[in-house]
Amino acid sequence: MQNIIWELESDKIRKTVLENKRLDERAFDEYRPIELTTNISHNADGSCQVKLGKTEVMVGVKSVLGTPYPDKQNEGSISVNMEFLPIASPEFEYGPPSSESIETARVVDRGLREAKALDFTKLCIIEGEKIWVVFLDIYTLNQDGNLFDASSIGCLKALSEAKLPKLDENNVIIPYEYDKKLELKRHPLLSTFVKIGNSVLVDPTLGEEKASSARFSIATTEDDYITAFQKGGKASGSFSVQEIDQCIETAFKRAKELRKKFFGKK
Amino acid sequence: MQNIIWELESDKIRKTVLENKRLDERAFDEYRPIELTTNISHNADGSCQVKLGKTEVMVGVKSVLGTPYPDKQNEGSISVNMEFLPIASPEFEYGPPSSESIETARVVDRGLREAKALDFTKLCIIEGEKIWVVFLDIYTLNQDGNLFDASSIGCLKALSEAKLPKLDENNVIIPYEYDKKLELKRHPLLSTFVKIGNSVLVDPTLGEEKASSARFSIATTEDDYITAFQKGGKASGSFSVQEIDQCIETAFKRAKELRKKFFGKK
Amino acid sequence: MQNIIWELESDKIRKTVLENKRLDERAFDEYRPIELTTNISHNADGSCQVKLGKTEVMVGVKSVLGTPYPDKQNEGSISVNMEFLPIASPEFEYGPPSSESIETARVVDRGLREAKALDFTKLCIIEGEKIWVVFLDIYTLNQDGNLFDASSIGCLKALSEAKLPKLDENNVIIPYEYDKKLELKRHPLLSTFVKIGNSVLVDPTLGEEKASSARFSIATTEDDYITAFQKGGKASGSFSVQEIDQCIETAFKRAKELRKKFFGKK
Amino acid sequence: MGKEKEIVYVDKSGKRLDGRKADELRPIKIKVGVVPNADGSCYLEWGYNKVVAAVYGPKEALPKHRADPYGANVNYYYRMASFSVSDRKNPRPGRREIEISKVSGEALKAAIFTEQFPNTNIDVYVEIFDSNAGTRIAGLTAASLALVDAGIPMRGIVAGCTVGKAGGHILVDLTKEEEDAPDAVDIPLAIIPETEEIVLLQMDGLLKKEEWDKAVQMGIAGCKQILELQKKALSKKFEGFPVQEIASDLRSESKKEEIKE
Amino acid sequence: MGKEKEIVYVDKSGKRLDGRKADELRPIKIKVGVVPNADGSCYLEWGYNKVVAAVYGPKEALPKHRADPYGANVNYYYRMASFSVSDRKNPRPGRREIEISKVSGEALKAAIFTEQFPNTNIDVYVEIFDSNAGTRIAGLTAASLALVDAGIPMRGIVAGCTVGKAGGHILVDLTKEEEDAPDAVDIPLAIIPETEEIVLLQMDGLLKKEEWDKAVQMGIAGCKQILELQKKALSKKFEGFPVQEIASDLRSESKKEEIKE
Amino acid sequence: MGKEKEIVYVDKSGKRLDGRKADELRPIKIKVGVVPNADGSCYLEWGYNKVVAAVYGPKEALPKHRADPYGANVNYYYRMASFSVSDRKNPRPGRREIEISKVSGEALKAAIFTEQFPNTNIDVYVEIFDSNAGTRIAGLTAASLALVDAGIPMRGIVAGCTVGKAGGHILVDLTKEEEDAPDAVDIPLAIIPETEEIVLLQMDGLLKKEEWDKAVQMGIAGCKQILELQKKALSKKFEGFPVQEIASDLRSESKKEEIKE
Repeated sequence: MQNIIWELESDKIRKTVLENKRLDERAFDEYRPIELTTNISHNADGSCQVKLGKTEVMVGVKSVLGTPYPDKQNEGSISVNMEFLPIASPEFEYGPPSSESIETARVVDRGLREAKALDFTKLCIIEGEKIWVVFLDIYTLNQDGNLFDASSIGCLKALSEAKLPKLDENNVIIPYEYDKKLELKRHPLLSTFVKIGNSVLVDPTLGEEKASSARFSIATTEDDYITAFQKGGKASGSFSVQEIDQCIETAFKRAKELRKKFFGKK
Repeated sequence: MQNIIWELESDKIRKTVLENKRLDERAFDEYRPIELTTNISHNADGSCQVKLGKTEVMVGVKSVLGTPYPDKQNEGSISVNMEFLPIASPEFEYGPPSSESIETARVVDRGLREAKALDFTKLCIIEGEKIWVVFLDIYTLNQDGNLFDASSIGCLKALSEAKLPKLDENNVIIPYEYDKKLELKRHPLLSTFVKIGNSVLVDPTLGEEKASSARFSIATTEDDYITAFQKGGKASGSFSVQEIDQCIETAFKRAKELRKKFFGKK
Repeated sequence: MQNIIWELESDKIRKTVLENKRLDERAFDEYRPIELTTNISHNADGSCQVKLGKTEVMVGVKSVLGTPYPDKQNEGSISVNMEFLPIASPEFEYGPPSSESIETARVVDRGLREAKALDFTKLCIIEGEKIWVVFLDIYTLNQDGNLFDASSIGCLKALSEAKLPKLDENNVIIPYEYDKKLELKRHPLLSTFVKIGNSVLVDPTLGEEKASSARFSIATTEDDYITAFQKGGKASGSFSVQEIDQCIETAFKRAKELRKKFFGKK
Repeated sequence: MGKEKEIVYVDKSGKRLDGRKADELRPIKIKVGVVPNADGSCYLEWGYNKVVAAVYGPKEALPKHRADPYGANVNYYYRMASFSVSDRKNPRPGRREIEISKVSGEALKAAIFTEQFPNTNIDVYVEIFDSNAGTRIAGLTAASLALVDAGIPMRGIVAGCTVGKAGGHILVDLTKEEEDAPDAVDIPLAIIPETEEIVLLQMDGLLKKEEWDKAVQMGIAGCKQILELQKKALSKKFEGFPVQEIASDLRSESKKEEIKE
Repeated sequence: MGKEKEIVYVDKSGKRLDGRKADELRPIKIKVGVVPNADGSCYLEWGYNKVVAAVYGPKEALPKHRADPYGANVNYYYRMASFSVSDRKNPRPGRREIEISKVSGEALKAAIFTEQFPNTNIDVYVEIFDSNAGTRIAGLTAASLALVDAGIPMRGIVAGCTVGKAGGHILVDLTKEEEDAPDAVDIPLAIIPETEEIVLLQMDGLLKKEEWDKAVQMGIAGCKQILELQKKALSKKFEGFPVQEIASDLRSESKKEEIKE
Repeated sequence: MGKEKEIVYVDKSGKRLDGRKADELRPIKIKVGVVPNADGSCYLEWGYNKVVAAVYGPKEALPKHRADPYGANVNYYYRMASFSVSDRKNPRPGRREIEISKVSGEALKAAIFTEQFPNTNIDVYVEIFDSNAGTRIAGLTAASLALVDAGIPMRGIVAGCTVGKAGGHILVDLTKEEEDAPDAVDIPLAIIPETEEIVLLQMDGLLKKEEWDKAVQMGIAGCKQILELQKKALSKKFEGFPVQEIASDLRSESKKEEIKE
C-alpha cells in the first residue's frame, strides 16, 4: 500500500520536474525554510532542534571523559551518532542502526572532523591520559527528506552552543556546572542534491528523494574549502562532472547564507 | 492450539470465580503450599530451590568483586537477574530476556534494595575502590504462575544462607572458602494478586493469570512497612483503592506467616 | 532446489561407495592434493592460504597484548576464530558464528593448545601483567568439504611462519617490526573421516559429507601422540571401536606425510 | 554523612525546595499534534521533563503469529535520549526502559477499546529529551493524548501523577532533588480520573500504610488536575485554533483546584 | 612450580584422591519425570554435578524452511547456570556450550528414530545447576532418559561416561581435581550400550594409542554401569511408584559390576 | 611536532615516496574466476591491497517483503579480515564497513540492468585480506569484474581510482603513507569510463575548487587505465586460456597511457 502511494507520488514529481517545477513550488536551487531552537535540554551540554520544512531533528551534545588514541596523545575526539526514531516515520523501527542512519552520522562526523571545525587539542585534559570525547546524538522527530542537511546544521549549532563540563581538582565532572564554550574554528555546512531526470534539485523532500535516481552532498566552509563529498542514492543514478560543478556552486552560496543567518558570519 | 486450550481453561476459571471458588479449591486469600530447599549447588555462595504449588524456581547467589558507584563510594551492590528457561514452559525460549523476566527481576531487585534488606556498607571492602557485587540469578524450572512470589522468597532465602567468599591478603577470592554470612536487616516478601471479574485472588496459578484482567504485587516487611507496589497485567484491568487496601491487608498477613515458617521470625 | 540436487548427489555417492569407489576416483584413505601459500598479507604477523582440492581457506596470525589468566600468571594464550564467509558457499551467511564454525575453531584451538604445540610461557612478557594473545583467524574462500583439516594445517603453517611484533622500551608494539619467530614444539595435524554406509573415507568432499552418516576427526603428532578426537555429524551415525582404530592408523600415516612435505619433518 | 547540612524538604510556611506546596504540580505545557507523519502525537513539558509521544496505528499486526484475534496489541516504547540525563545514557534501551514500557503499555491498554481492532498493532512511541524525575508519568500522560489525537476510542483519558515521600512529608510530583532524599519514596500513579480506576501503580522504599492512605488521595487529586490540562490541550487542537504554544501556569491552576476540593 | 608437592592420583592401594578405584564411578542419583510442563524430563546428580533435562516435542518445526521432510530435527541446548561454576558465568551461552550442544544433539540423534517424525522439532534442554567435571556426559545421560520419558522411540538408551588420564593412570569419571592434573586427558564418551556404537567421543591432551585402547574399554564398561542405573530409574517411574528420591550408592553398585565383568 | 622532519611527498624530479609519478598507479594484478562455488568472482592485488570478490545471484529475494518488483536488489558486503590491518580488527563489521558497503553497492547498481531481474537479490561479497589505502576502490573494481564473470548484464564496467592531495600535490592512488600527510585529502572515485558518469564519489579534508578540478581529471584518467586492465583480465578468462596469474606491471602500462592522453 505504502509503496503504491509512493510510486504514484514519484510519477507526479518526475512529471513536474520535467516542466521545470517542484511540487512545493520551490526553485531547483531553493531550500525549504529552516528554524533552529537551541537549549532544548538542560541535561545536555548544548542542544538544538532543527525544522527544515517538515523535517525535524533534535541534536544534543554530551562531553564525557576518555583516553586519547595512541597516535593522537594530545587530542580529544568527537563521536556523532544518529537514531532514526520510529516517532518520525512509519518506515523507521528500533534495532541496530540502519545503513542509512550510519551513513548520515558518518558524513556529518567526517564533515566536522576532517574540516577541523574544532581544535581537537583543546579537548585534551592531560596529554596521553585524559581527554574530552564530545558526543553528538541526533534523533529524528519527523522525516520529510534531507536528514543530511538538517543533521549537519543541527550538530554545528548544538556544538556552537555547547559548554564543556566543569572538572573538580581530581578531574571529575561536576554535574550541571560548566566551563568555557567549545570554540568553532570553521563552520562546514552540508548541502544535499538529488537528481530527477536530468535535473538537479537542492534540499529534497522525502518524495523527491524517492523519485530521484541519485543523491549528492557537499560540505563547504567560510574559507572557501570543500570539505566533504558523498554520492549515494538507491536507484541507478550518476552525476557528470558538470553537474557536480553546478552543485558545488549552489552549495557555496547556500552555506554562506545559512552561516550568516545562524552563526553571525558575514 | 495452545491458545484455544488456554481460552477454554480461562472461561472455566472465570465461571468458577463467579461462584466464589477456585479450580484448585483454595480460598481467594489462600496460598499454595511452599517448599524451600537450600544449598542446592556447592559452587554457589548460597542457593535455594522453591516449589510453590507446581511452580518451581532455582536461585543462586554469587558474589564478585567490583568497583563502587561514584555516588556510593562505601557501598556494595546487588544484581538480580532472571532467566525464563525453556525447560519450564513451552512458552519460554532462549534469547534476550523477555520484558516479563526483566520486570520480575527488577521488582525483586528493588524489593530487596529499596527496603534496605541488606546493609550495603557491609559489602564495601575498600572505600571508593573495591566492593562486593552480590549476584542473584533466578532460573525457572516449571511455570505454573506467580513467578514473582516464588522468586521473591527464593532470593531472600538464598541471600539469608549465603556467605561472602574469603579473600586473601591481596583481596583475591580464595575459591570454595567462605567468610561471614550475609546479614539480613529486613525480610521483605512479595505477595501477588490477580483480578478475575470483580474478585481479587492471591497467588495465582498460570491459568488464573491468563484468565485475569490485571495483576498487583505488594512487598511488606516485619516492621510494618510496605516496600513495593507493582501493577501490571496484559488485559484491560485496573484496581480500585479499596481493592488495593484489601490486598495490602492480605499481603501483611501472608508475609508474616512465611517469615515465621522460613526465617524464624515470630 | 539446492536440497534436491544434493539429495541426488548423495544417492550417487552412496551407490559409488557401495562399489568401493569414490566419485573423484580416490582411494578411501587418500587425501586430495594440498597446496599451501604463505605470507599472503603483509599486515598479518604470519599467514597461509590453503587449497585442499577445491576447498580453500585463508589463515592470518595477529598477536596482541593482553593480561594473563589468574591461574596462569606466566603464560600467554592463543585464540582461534573462524568465519564462514558467504564468498565460499551459497549456504553460508554473515551473522553470529554458526555452531559448525564454532566447532571447527574450537577443535583446531584445542588441538594446538592441549597438544602443547607452543610453549605458552614464551608468550609471557611480564609475569602476572603482560602477555601475548596470539589470534588465529580462519576465513573460508571456497567450501568443498573438510574445513577441519584445511583449517588445522593452515593454522599450524601460519603459526610456524609467524613472528612476534617488536616492542619498544615501554612494551608498546612497533608497527611492522618483528621479533623472533614463534617456535613450534609439536606439529599436531587433524585427519577427518566420514562414514558412508559401512565404509570410512578420509578427507571428504562436501558431497561426501552430505552423504555421510557420521564424522570423526583425529589429531596426531610427530612424537606418536593422539591429541584430539571429535565425533560429529548431522545424521544418525556412529562408529565402532574397530572403525576408530582404523581411522587412528590412517591419521598417523597421513599426518606424517604432511609434516614431511610442509614442515620439513622426517 | 551525619555532618552534612540537613535538607529541609518543606519549610515552616509549607513551601518545598522549589517553592511549591505539598500538593502543587510543577508547570506543565502540552501541545497535541506535533509530528506530521504520525497518526497522533503530543509534546509535553512537565517541569524540566520534555517528552514527545507519537502513535502509529491501528495497523495490521505483523508477523501474523503475534496478532491477537480478540483485540489490538498495544506496543509501548519508552526511551530516553542519550543527552536527557546527567551522565550520557547508552543509546540502547536498558532494563529500566523495558520495564517502564511494559507497565505503561498495560496501563494504556486498560483504557483503550482494543477489542474494536482485532489483529492489529497500536504502536506508541515515547521519547524523553530532558528529564528531572517523573518522566514515565509525563510520557504516559502525553501518550494518552497522542492516542486521542490518533482517533483511537478510549474509555477515558489516562492521567498520571507521581506522589511520594521526602523528609517525612507526603508530596505530589517530586523533583529529582526530592527523590534523592534519604527517606524518599517514589509512587508513580496513573488513573482514569472519571472512575478513579488505578491503571498504573509502582512503589519502592519504606512506606507505612497510613502514609499510603494519604499519598493515594493526593495522587488522585493530582491526576485530576492533569486531566483538566489534557482536556484543555485537546480542545485547543480540535477547535482548530492555530496553536503556537500552550502554557498553563500550574501554580495558579492548582490553587483553584485546592479550593474545589 | 617444581617445588609444589606432587599429587599422587592413585595410591599404592589403588585408591584415587576421593577413595574410588580406577574404574569406579562417583555416586549417582536419577529421577525421571520432574518437570510437570515438559513432555519428558529427568533430574540427575553425578558426584557434585546437578542436571535437569527436559524434552518438548516432537512438535511442528517452525519456521518451515528449517523443517526436515525426512525426519525430526533434534535441537539440544546445554547451558550452565551462572552459579554452577567457581567464577560466576556470564548467562549468555559461550562457544563451549554451543559446541557441547552440537555434539550432544548429534549423539542423541544417532539413537532416535527421527524418521518417524518428519517436519518436526524435538527440543532437548539441559541445564547444569552445579558442576564438578563431566557435566556434558551427565547432561547427555539425563537427556536420554527425558527422551524415553517423553515417549520418543529410540534404538537404545544413550549412556555416557568420561574416561581419561591423570598422573599417568587411566581412570573413569574424572573429578575436577583429576582433570587439573598436569598430564590430564579428558575423553567424554557416549555409546548405545547394547551395540557398543560410539555416538559421542571427544578428546584433548596427549594420549598414546595403547592408553586409548585401555581407556575405551574402561569407558564402555562405565557406560554399561550407567545404563543399569538408567533402567532402574525408568522402572521406578513407570511402575507407578511414588518416587521421592532415587539414591543409588554407586560404590556398592560398581563393585557388583566389577564381578560381572 | 614542528620539529619532526618534514616529509617531501613529491621530490624535485617529480617522484613520490615510492618512486611513482603523480599520475601513476601502483602495480595491479587481476584474476577473474577464482571461487568455484560462486556465480562470478575476482581476485585483485593493488599495491599491498588484496581483495577477493564473489557474486551470488540473481536469486529469489527472500524474505519476500524485501523483494523489489521493479528490479534486483544489489546487496554489497565490504568486509576486512581481522589481520588485514595494522591493529587486529574486531571481526564484527563496523560502521565504516557498513557505509562503504552502502555506497559501493549503490555505485554498482548504477551500472547493472537491474530491471531485467525483478524480485531477485544480487549478493556481492568483498573481502579484504591485506590493506594499504584504497581498499574500497580495489574492492569495487574487483566486484565489477565478478559481476561480469557472473554473466550479469551491465551498462558498462565500473572502474575506480582514488585521487587526493598530500604535501600540496594532487596525486592518484595514494598509499597509506601519503594518506597520513597532515594536509591529506582522500577522494575515492568510481566511474563508468565509457560515459564518464560518476557512480561513486566521496571526499574528506580541505580542498579548494581548483584542486578538485585538477583531481577529477586525474582520477578519470586513472579509472580509464584501470578499465584497460579489467578488460585484459576478462579476455584472459574468457578466451579460455588456462589462467594461472595475471601480473600487469602498471608502471610500464601507465607510461603508455600518458602518451595517449
